[in-house]
Amino acid sequence: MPVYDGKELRIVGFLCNWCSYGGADTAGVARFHQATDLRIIRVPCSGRIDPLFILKAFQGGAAGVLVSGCHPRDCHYAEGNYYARRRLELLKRFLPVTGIDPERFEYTWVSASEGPRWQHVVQTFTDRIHKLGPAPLLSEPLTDAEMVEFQRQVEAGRGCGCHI
Amino acid sequence: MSQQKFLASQSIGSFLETLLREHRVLVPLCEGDSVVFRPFRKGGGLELTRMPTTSPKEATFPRVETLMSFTQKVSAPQEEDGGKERPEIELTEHLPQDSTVVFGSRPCGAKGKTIFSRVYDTEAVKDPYFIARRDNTLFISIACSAPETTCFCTSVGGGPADSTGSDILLIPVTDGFMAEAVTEAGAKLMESAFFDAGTQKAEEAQAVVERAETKLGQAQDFSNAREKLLKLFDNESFWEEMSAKCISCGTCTYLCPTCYCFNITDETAGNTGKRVRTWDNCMDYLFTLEASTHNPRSSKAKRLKNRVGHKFSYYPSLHEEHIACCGCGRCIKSCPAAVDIRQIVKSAQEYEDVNI
Amino acid sequence: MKGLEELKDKIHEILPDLDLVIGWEQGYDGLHATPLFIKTPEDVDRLIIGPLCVHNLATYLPGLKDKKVGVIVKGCDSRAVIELLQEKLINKDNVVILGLTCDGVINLTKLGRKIGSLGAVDDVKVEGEKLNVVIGDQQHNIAFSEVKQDKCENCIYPNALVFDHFIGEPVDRVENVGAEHQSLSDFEGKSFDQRFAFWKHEMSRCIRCHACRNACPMCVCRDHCVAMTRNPHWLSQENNVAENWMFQMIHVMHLTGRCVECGECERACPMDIPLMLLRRQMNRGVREVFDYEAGIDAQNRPPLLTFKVEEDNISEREW
Amino acid sequence: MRIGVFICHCGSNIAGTVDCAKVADAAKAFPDVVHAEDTMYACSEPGQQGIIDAIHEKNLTGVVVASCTPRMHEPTFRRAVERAGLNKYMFEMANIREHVSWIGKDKELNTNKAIDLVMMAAEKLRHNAPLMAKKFDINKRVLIIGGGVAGIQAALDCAEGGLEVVLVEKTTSIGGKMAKLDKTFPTVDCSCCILGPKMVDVAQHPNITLYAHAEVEEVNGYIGNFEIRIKQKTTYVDWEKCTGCGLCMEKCPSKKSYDHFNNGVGTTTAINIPFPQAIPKKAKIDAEYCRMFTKGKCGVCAKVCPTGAISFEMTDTEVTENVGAIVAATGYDLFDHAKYPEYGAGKYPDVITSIQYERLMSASGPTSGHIKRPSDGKEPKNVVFIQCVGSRDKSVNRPYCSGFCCMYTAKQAILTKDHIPDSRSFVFYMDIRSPGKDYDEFVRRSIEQYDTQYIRGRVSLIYPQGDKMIVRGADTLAGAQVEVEADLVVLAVGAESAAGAPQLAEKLRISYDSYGFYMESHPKLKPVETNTAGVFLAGACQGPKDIPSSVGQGSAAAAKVLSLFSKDQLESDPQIALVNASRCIGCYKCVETCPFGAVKEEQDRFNNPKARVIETICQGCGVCTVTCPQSAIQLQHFTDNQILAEVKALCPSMMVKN
Repeated sequence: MPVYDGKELRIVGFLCNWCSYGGADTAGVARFHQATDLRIIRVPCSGRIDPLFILKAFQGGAAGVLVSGCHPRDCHYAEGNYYARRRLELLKRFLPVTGIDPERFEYTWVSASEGPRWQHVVQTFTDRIHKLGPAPLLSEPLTDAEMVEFQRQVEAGRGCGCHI
Repeated sequence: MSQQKFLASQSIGSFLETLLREHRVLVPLCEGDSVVFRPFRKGGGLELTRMPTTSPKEATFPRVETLMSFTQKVSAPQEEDGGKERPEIELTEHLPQDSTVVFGSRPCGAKGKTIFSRVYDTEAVKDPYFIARRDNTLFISIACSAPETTCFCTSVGGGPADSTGSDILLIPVTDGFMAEAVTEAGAKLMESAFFDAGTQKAEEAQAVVERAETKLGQAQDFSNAREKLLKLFDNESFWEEMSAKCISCGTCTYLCPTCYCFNITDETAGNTGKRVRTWDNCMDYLFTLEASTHNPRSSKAKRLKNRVGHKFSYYPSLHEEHIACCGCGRCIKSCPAAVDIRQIVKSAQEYEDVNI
Repeated sequence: MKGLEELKDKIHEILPDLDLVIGWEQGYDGLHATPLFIKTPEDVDRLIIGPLCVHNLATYLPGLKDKKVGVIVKGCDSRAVIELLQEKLINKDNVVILGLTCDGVINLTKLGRKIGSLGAVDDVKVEGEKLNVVIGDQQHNIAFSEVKQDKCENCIYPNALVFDHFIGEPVDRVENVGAEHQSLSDFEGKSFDQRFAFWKHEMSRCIRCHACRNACPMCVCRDHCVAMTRNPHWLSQENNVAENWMFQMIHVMHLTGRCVECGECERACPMDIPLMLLRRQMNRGVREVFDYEAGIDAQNRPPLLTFKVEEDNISEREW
Repeated sequence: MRIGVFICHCGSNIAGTVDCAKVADAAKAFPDVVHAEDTMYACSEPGQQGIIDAIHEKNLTGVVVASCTPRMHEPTFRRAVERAGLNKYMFEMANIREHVSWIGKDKELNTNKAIDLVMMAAEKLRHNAPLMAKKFDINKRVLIIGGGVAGIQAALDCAEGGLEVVLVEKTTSIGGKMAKLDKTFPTVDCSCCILGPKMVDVAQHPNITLYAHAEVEEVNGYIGNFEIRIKQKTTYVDWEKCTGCGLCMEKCPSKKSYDHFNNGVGTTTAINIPFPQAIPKKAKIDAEYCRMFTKGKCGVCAKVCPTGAISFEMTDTEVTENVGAIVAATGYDLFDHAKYPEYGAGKYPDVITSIQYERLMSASGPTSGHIKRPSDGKEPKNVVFIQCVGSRDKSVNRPYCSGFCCMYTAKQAILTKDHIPDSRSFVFYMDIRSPGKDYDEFVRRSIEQYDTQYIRGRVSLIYPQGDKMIVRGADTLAGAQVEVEADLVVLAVGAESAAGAPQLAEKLRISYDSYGFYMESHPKLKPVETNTAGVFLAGACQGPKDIPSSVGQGSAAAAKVLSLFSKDQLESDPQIALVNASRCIGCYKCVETCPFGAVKEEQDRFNNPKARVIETICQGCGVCTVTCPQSAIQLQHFTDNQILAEVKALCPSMMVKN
C-alpha cells in the first residue's frame, strides 16, 4: 500500500494508551506539526511491548522503531514501565551485534500532558532515521561483493583450508 | 561398465562454468565451518574432500518451496448473488522449471532421491514438484575415498562407489577423477571436452575404491532388523532407554538424504498469499500433534522409535526390503548428543526379552 | 576433570536412592563422548570424564521432573542447574548434584580447523597441555588451549557452584578470569552493515532443526515453543533468512538474563553458526545494566522478573 | 469476517488535509473489507445510524472507524456497534485526526498515512474476538482517607446518601488545616464556627466509622471489592474510656511538649487533646515528651484519670475494612521556609509562617487571640507579609502557584488591623491572584480600607536590628530598594503535597505528579476520578485548593461514589489476561511480574502446574504476556497476534520469495 515517493521512511511507534498515546493526542489537538512517517500502534502499557515486536518490525524492514510510555512512577498499572525499561534497555544494548544500528531504536517517556515533548520526540527521531536512511533488509540477497568477501574469509582460515 | 574418462582437477572449474549456461549448478562449498551445497559461482571455491554437512537432497526436495501463490479479490456485488460480493481467488502454481546439476555429492547422498521415488512417484501418488525436480537434476557424484567413523553405507546396500542415483560417478585419482557415465544424461555431459578418454587410471581408481571398502570394514547385517524392531514396538522401556539422550531436535532428519516428510502451510499478507512446503521433522512433538491436542507420539521415545522403525522396518516392508537409509552417517555425526542409529538398530537386533 | 574413581564410588553409593544418574560415556569413536544414563551398577563402569565430556547434562533435568535424578556437572553446567532452581523449573529435592572441577572441554569445530576432517579419529588423549589425536597411523599433537571451547578460555567457574557431592579438589583459576570473549570485540570491528550481512550469510545456512533450542538448558518451553505455533504467529514454517533470523532473535530474547553461556546452542548447531556472539552481547548488557550474571545464586531474582524504581545503570536519554 | 470501514471527515478537521474518499477507496481492497465509505461526522447521530444500517445491510461482523482518537470516541462507537447487535470488541479505530490531519499539512502524505492506519486497524480487527464482560457484586462501603474539610464533606455526603463510610484520619482529630484557621476569606467568618458543626456531624453520624490517629497500611483488591488494612496507631489512652475531660492535661508535668496543632506557637502537655473542638475529643500521649517514656517514671495522668483510660503498654493495632470505593482526601502540607536562607532559614523567632500567625490570631490559640510576637510577647505594630514563599520559585522546585496565599495574606492584613488598630501591614508580592467570587474585592478592601501597603517585589534579605527585623526588598514598580522595619514578619508559605503522599499513591495504584500531587483522570472532564477504577480524589491532594474548591470536590467525589454504587453489580473489563492452559508450562514467571497479584498458581487435573488469572483483579497491563516465553498468557484484545497483525501490516516480512 504505502507510496512514499522517497519522502518517508517506515517508522513504527509503540505507545502506551494512558500517557504517550495521550501525549500524541495532546500534540495533535494543539496542532503541533510533525513528520508524517511514524505509524503508531497503541498498546495498554509499555509493559505490554515485547522487545520481539520491535525486532519483528525490523525483520519486516522498519527503518526505525520508537517506543514511548508513561514516565517512571506514573505508570497507570503502577509497574509496567519499570519492566519495559529493563527490557528495552537490554534490547538497545543488544542491537549492535545484529548489525541494526541501535540508533534506529529508541524508547522514551512522554506523559499525556506533554504535547510539546511529543512533537520534539517525533521530530528528533524522524530526523535521525532520515539521516540513517532506509534499513538493511533481510529479504534482500547478499550482494556479489559480500559473497566474495565471505568466501575470502573462509579461505583465510575460519573454515577448512582445502579448495580448488 | 561403460568407458571411463579422466576429468582433471584443474579443469573442474571451467567444466562447471560451461554447465552454468544451461543449468543451475550446486556444489559443496565451505561456509563458515560447514560444507553446504550452494550455487556454483564463476571463480568460486569448491570443497570436495570433506563430507558435506548438508545432504544434496535440497536439489530435489528444497527446505522450503512455494507450491502456489494466490491473490484474493472481492468482486463488485452481483445481482445473481443477491447483491453480495463474491470473493475471487487467482491461483498461480509454481512448478519447478530449472534444470540442475549437483556436482560433488557422495554416492550416499545421491542415492537419497531413489528412496523418495518409491513414495512420491508411484501408481497412486505422483508428487509433481518432486518429480519435476528429480527429472531435471543430474548428480555428478564423487566416490568416497575417505570413509568416516560414522559411515555405514555398505550396511544398507550401498558402497563407496555405488552409482545408484548418480548420473556420473567420479573416482578420485591423482590429479583428477576417473569418470564413469551411469545414465544417458550423464554420458551426454561427458561428451564435453573436459573429459579426456586418453588418460587411463582405472587401476588406481579401483584401488581407491577397494581401500575405502576395506576402511568401512565389515558391514552390519540389518536383515532381521525389520521384524526385531516390529517386535519391540510396544516395548516402552527399550525405547525410553534408546532415546534417553536424544534432545528431540531435527538435526538428524534435516540432514538426512532420505527423510522425505514435509509440512504444508498457507502464509498470507493482505490479499496475497502462498502455499509453502517445508521439511518436517518426526522428532518434533508437533509432527503428530492432533487438533484435539491428542498426540499419539507424545514422548521422544515414541518419536525415535518411529524414526528408526520407519527407516529399518516399516519402509522396507512396504518397499521390497529397501532400507530407507543411505548410511551417510550425518544423523550420527551432527547429533548434538551423539545418538547412533546403528547402535540402536543393533540393540534391537540383540534384544532378548527376559520375560519370554 | 579429575576423580573418576571417586565419582564412580559415589555413584555406587547414591544410586540405590535414585532413579538414574546422568553422566558421560565414550561415543561411537575416539572423539565423541555421549550422555550416559546410569540405572544399574554395571552402567557405572562405562562412565568417563574428561575434555570430551562437552554435553551440559542439566539440559535433561526439566524433562525428568518426576524422577529422582543424579547429575554430574562441570562448573559451567552447574550454573544451568542453579538457573533452573532459581526459576523453580526443577525441584531440588529430586536432584542430586555431583560437582566436578574442570580444565576445559574440547571444541571439535576448532579441532577440525586444525586437522581438517575429523571423520576418522581413533583416539584422543590429553597429555598435560597437549592433545594427542590419533587418526590411523597419523598423530596430531595440538596445544589443548587452542582447541578448548570459547567458554573455557576465560572461565571463572572451573568448579561446580552447586553440588551435593564434590568430587576431587576445587581448583583456583586466575588467568584471564572473567574477561569478555575476544569474539565480541573482534566482531565490533565490523561496520553495522557488515554485521547485518554477516548474519544474513550465517542464517542462510540455518536449517531450523532447533538443535540450538533443544540443547539449551534454559529452553524449557520445549513442545510449546512459540516458533512452532500459529497462535501466536511469530514465525512461519519457511526456512529462509528472515525467518531463521527471527527465530534466533526469539531465542536470544527469551534467554535475556537467563543465559548461563554454557555454549550448548553453538556446539549443537550442525551448521556451525556462531550463536554465542548473540548471547554474549546480550549477557554483556545484562552485566552492565544489572551487574548480574545468571546461574550464580539460586536466591537471586532474574533481572527481567523484577525492577528498581531508580535503576542504577539506566540513564534516561534526553531529547 | 465481513469488515465495514468508515472514514470520518470530522467536518474539515480531517477532510481538510486527508482525502477521505481516497482512503475509503483504498480500504475496499483490504482483506475481508466488504464495505467502505466516508462520512461527514461518524460520531453524530446520523453518522452512528449509518454505521448501524451498514452493519445490518451488509451483514458486517466487524467495524473500523477512522476518525479521532480512540481515547475520545471508542466508547461511543463501541456502543453503536453493540446497538447493531455486534460484540463491542469487534471494533477498531484508526486515529486519523490527532495523529494525522492535525499534525501535517501535506495532503498526499496524510492520505497515505491514513490508509496505513486504516489497514493496521483492519488487520488487527481480523484477529479480534468477541469478549464478554463478567458481572460482580459491589461492596457498597466507601473508604475516605483524610479528615480535612474535603474528606469531611465527602464523608457526610456519602453517609447522607446511605452509604457506610470508613473515615481514616492521620492525626488525633479531624478538621485538617481548616480547623486551625482563625477566619476564612472573603467573608471573614469564623473558620471553626462553620467547620465545627460538620465535625460534630461526622462524629454523630450512624453511617460513619471514624479511625483517628490511623493510617492506611495496605490496599488490595479492585473496584467494588477493596480490602484495606488500617493501622490504628497507639495513643496510650483507651479511647473507649477517655471522656475528653482534660484533667490529665491539667496535671501533666511535662508542659514543654511541641504543640503540633499550633504549629509550634506555644507549647502543650505531653498528654493532650489538640484543641477544644477536637473530634474525637480524646487525649493522646506524645511519647517523645512523656516522662513515663523518657525517664521511666511519672504516671501522673494515670493516677488522675477518672476513668482509668491511660495504658502505657498500648501498642499499634490493625483493622481490616472492606469497601467498594476509595476517596483520597489527604490534603497538603506547608512549605518549609528553612530552605530560604535570605529569610533567616527559620532562625529568627519573629519570622513566622502564615499558619502560625493564624494560631496567634485565633481566639482558641495559645495567645487567646492576642497577637504577640514570639520573641518577647510584644504586640507588633509593623507587620510585613511576604508572599510566594515556596510558590512560583523554580530554585526550590516549587514552580507552581499555590493559589490561596494571596487571599489569606489579604485576610491576615485585614485581621491584623482589626486586632491592632494602630498597626501597619506591608505585603511584598509578585502578582495578586484573586480569581474567585468576591475575591478581588476583598483584596481591594485590604488595600483601600485597611491601608495595607502592597509592595510589588521580592524580599532579598531579612535581618535583625535591635528588636526589629529589617526587611530589605525591591519595589519593582517604584524601581527602588526598600527597607521596612518590622516587628513581625509573616511568610505566606505555599502548599506542597502531604508528607507520604507518593507512598499512599503507590498503595492505591494511582499516579502522582513530580511534586507528589495526585493525578486526576482528565484535567478538565474527570477532575475527581483517577485512572484506577474506584479511587477518587477530593481536595488539595490533587493540587493546592482553597476551602470552597475542596468542599466542592468532596461533594463531587461523593457523588461519583454514589453513582457508582447506584448499581448492584459492576461489569469487569474483559480486556484482561487469559491463560491458554494447553500452552502453559507452569513456570510462573507471570506470577512474579504481575503488578496486581492477579495470577495464581494452580494445578490442572493431571497435577501439572498451570497459571490462572483472577479476572476481577487483573487490570489488563499485559506485563505477564511479555514475560511468558510460550505466549501462553495473552492479554485479550491486545494479544500477540493482534499486535503482530499491526506490525506485519506495516512491515510485511512473510512474503519473501522462496
